Amino acid sequence: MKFKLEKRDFKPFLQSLIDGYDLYAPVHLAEGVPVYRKMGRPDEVDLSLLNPQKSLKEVFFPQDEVMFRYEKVDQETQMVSTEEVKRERVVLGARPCDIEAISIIEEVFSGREYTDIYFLNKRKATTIIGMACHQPLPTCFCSSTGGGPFVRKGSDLFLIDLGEAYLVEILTEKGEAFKKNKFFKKTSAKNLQLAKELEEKASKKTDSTIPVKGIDQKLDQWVESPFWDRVHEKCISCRVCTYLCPTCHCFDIMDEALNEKGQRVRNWDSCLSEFYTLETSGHNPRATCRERTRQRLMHKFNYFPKIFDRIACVGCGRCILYCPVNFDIREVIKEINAK
Amino acid sequence: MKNPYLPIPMVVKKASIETTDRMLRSLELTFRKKEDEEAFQFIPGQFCELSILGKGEASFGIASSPTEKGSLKFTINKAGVVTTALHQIEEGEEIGIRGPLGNGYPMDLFEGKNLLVIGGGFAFTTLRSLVAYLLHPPNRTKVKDMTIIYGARMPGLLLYKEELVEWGKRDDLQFVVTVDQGNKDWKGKVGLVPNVLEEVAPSSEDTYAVICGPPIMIKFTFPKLMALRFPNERIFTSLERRMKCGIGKCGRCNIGHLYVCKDGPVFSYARLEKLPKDY
Amino acid sequence: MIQQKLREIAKELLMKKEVDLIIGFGEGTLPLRATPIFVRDPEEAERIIWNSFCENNLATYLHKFDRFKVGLIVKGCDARSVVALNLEKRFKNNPPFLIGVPCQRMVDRRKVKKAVKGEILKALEEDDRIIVEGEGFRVILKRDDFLYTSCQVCTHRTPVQANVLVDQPVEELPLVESHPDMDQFESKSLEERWKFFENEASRCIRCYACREACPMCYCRECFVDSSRPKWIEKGLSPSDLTFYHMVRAYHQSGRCSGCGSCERACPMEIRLNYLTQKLNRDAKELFGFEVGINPDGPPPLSTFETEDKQDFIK
Amino acid sequence: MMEKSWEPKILAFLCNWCSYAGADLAGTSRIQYPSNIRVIRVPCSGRINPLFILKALQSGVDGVLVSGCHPGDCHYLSGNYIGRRKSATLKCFLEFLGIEGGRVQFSWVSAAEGVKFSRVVQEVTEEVKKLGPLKKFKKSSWFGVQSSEKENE
Repeated sequence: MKFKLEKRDFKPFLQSLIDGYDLYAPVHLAEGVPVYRKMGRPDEVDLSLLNPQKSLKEVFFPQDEVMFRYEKVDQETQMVSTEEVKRERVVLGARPCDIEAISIIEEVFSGREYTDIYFLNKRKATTIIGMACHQPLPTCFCSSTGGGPFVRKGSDLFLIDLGEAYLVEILTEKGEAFKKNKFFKKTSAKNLQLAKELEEKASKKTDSTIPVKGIDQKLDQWVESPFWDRVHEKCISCRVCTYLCPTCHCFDIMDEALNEKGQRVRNWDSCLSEFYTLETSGHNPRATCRERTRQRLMHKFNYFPKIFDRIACVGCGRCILYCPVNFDIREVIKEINAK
Repeated sequence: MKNPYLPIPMVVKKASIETTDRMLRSLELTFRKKEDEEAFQFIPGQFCELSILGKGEASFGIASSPTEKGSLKFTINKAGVVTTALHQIEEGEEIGIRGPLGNGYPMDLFEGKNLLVIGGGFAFTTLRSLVAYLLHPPNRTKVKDMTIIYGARMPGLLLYKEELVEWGKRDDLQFVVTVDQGNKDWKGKVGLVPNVLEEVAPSSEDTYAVICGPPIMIKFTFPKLMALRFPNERIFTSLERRMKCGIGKCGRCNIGHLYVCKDGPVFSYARLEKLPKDY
Repeated sequence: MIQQKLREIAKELLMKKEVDLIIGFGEGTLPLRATPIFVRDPEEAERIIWNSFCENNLATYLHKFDRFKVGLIVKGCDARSVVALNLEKRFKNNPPFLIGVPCQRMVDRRKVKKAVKGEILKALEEDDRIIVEGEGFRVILKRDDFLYTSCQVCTHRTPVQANVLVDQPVEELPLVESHPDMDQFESKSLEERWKFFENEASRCIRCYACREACPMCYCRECFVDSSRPKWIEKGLSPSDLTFYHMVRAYHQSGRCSGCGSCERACPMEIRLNYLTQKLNRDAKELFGFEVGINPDGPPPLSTFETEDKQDFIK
Repeated sequence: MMEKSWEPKILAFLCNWCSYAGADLAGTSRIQYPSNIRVIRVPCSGRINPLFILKALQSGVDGVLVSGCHPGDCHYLSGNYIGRRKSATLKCFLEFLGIEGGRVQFSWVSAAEGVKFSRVVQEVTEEVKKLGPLKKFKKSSWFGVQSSEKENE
């Protein structure tokens, strides 16, 4: 089912979303620093932005998330869990790569034995309005990892920017709920043709030559390779790549206490941090940057595929773009493939 | 859907210092709610996350046996923030607990076989659970010959001393306690675990070995087991790693594609052999 | 020219085995970027480059490679960091061999990106111009208009200390007299100043790139990682974010070379330089100390004069 | 907004050898001083890591006083001189960031100066009182707020 959403109707359309849902959309925190935020007003939303610095995972798996609050009264402790999602949510303007990444995180958090209810509740309560990516960056390689700038998978609705209007595609049952939105108008064959052209153009732009295929099996033989002795050299052990990565999902659980009250919080954590695996005894199974860099790459391209049969990288290019020292994961993949 | 991150309340029934250096303390916990007690079914080798609200959570192997109904026992080495708090907590106070987590010892494999248990230092906790479980009257017949070797650095550092005496008196198992360094009151064996193993030399035929202890002990005991012709598939150990969630989500305890919390903590050496040496 | 000389020197040092490895810059994988490289083989010295995008302070790698004899390619600011580290006795065993480059100042890639509409696919440097190209555009920019602010105020572009200089010292004059961010900031009211700081810090994602990029942040355990005592929570509450940035900056008191690496590393574009610039200015005004200029004597906060200012003490 | 009954909380780091004894003397001599201060005894004013001061402010105090021996009198010869440099830079830095310098105070009080100790505490309390409660980066004002729940405004 396809509709047209005029750009002049865009603000009122957003308002209609805000009225009915918690709306998450990209906004500028500062010039050149877009992120997803819960929107109070429609005028801040800007869909012309680049893919936000912090990925979509933040909406489902916030960087700091209260798991429960507690209060001690006499000898007993009362706990209030915060897993409940009170209002249905809509994410607007997410790119295909980020949406794909959510399904990767979902693999882990849905689990067979244990379910991460905090993530899953949010995922269930959220309708994703994806958006076609017209201008993939030179760092984008989603086409290499099985995605593409116009891939609809995971989106409930999908927007394509046609210039004067958006083409709206309704793709799932969840998306059906929106078909009566009064700002969705009938679309024309011309628009559909235009969308098709845009799709072809964009698809050519992303790099589909990164040899990701078969890398998981190749890496089986690489655990003790001297390759790891050199590849980590330039890494300064910051966490930019892991925090900005849409698929990285490691976290830490901490208690924050204030007198008799407190909360248990989970915060993003990173395998590149020395303290991530440091045991209280002082022993650290991943003691140097070499093992930690290996862990990051092996997890994405070998450990994760072993369990879930897909790599944990969607080719969004954030880790390349924002790395302080220009560590380029594409180069690493190529190097592995070449050997 | 159940929230796997929410601890259930338990109460400290009994707390006691185990060792003369006062670094190891055992806590016996009882369930606050009947339904929690009924839902809590475990096998030896599994662990729990204990939490002191405001301080955090840490993982500990269950030291009591499933046959000891009504309570759970943990032995805690004082090292970090949570363990220090667990050393300070008093009887009657509340503790949060999540579990049982992970996989226990493969009891089905052990069934009808001989069992060799080797423990060192305070890693003896889950082995105690295993031994106590098998020594529980109807369970003793589950395995054939039992040999237990337990070592500590000094006599004062041995855990569960009263029980050790009891076990020593039994004639349905071979039980050897050893210390690296004796003192004037120590009448038992003096010697390092690997050497004692060599001396005791249990047959590997139809026998499973379970070994838990400090890395240095494992390092030297392992070759002795090899010499006794124990195949890797029949040697089991329980690994320790820094853990947070305990359910295979938070990511830090992986060795290769396996998570110590979810896929372990009990592993056979045959399995460990195939993994990166990240431990 | 500089590039050629760097390669020659690197090659010679490696051939004579005077150093185990050279840390310098190689071709980046993105336009407007260079990337740190680690050269061990004399033949590989050909990979070393020099241009206006060599923005990292390579002195930060000296901690990671402290068991090696390192030949380090340094700009003025990087050399000052090495001097400051030396004052803190960081190089007892393996003092680095400094290959100094009189610095032409570095180009702020974000400023360039923001000045150009469309995605930059290629960037070239020609004399005093930066030429950027993308789909359907080619723009020529004046290099000096796009320098990092930390470079604009730099007065020691030629390394004060180096085992070898690859070129003649450059004329030492700042492009702008004082730090523009700081002046603008200081003219504001107390409340406005706090608001600005809090707003900048609010974008922080606790990736600690600012800390890791900085050669002076080498504590074995940073206060943010310490669990006993736990100084700070790990979340994103404004309280913790401001606390982190206050303490991180303050730890640089009398130690910061002003290289600007912290700000360059930040993926969220948080303004960080003005904080350490302020501390540097204070160190100069209060104790007459300039970081990285004087190769002997203790750092200013590890020493004292009986005549130090004390009118603020009751 | 501000409650009338509001009284500032002030944390005082007193050096073991002079200021703590000075406070003691004030006590034994029955010299009154405001009860707003909470004392932490430290070996030397040079021991004060500015992190302590910032942490105290974050944790909920409205002002911090660091007091040590007079110049030349330090039990460890130069601790107070070193402390003086740290104090000077910290005070400038806080002002620069936008936190009133009056919230962080320093004094020299010897073991014989019970009267001075009382005066210093009075002055500091008055000054902090004028500044009102510190809200800027107090942890408790943010406690229980989840960043992801905040709306973009």
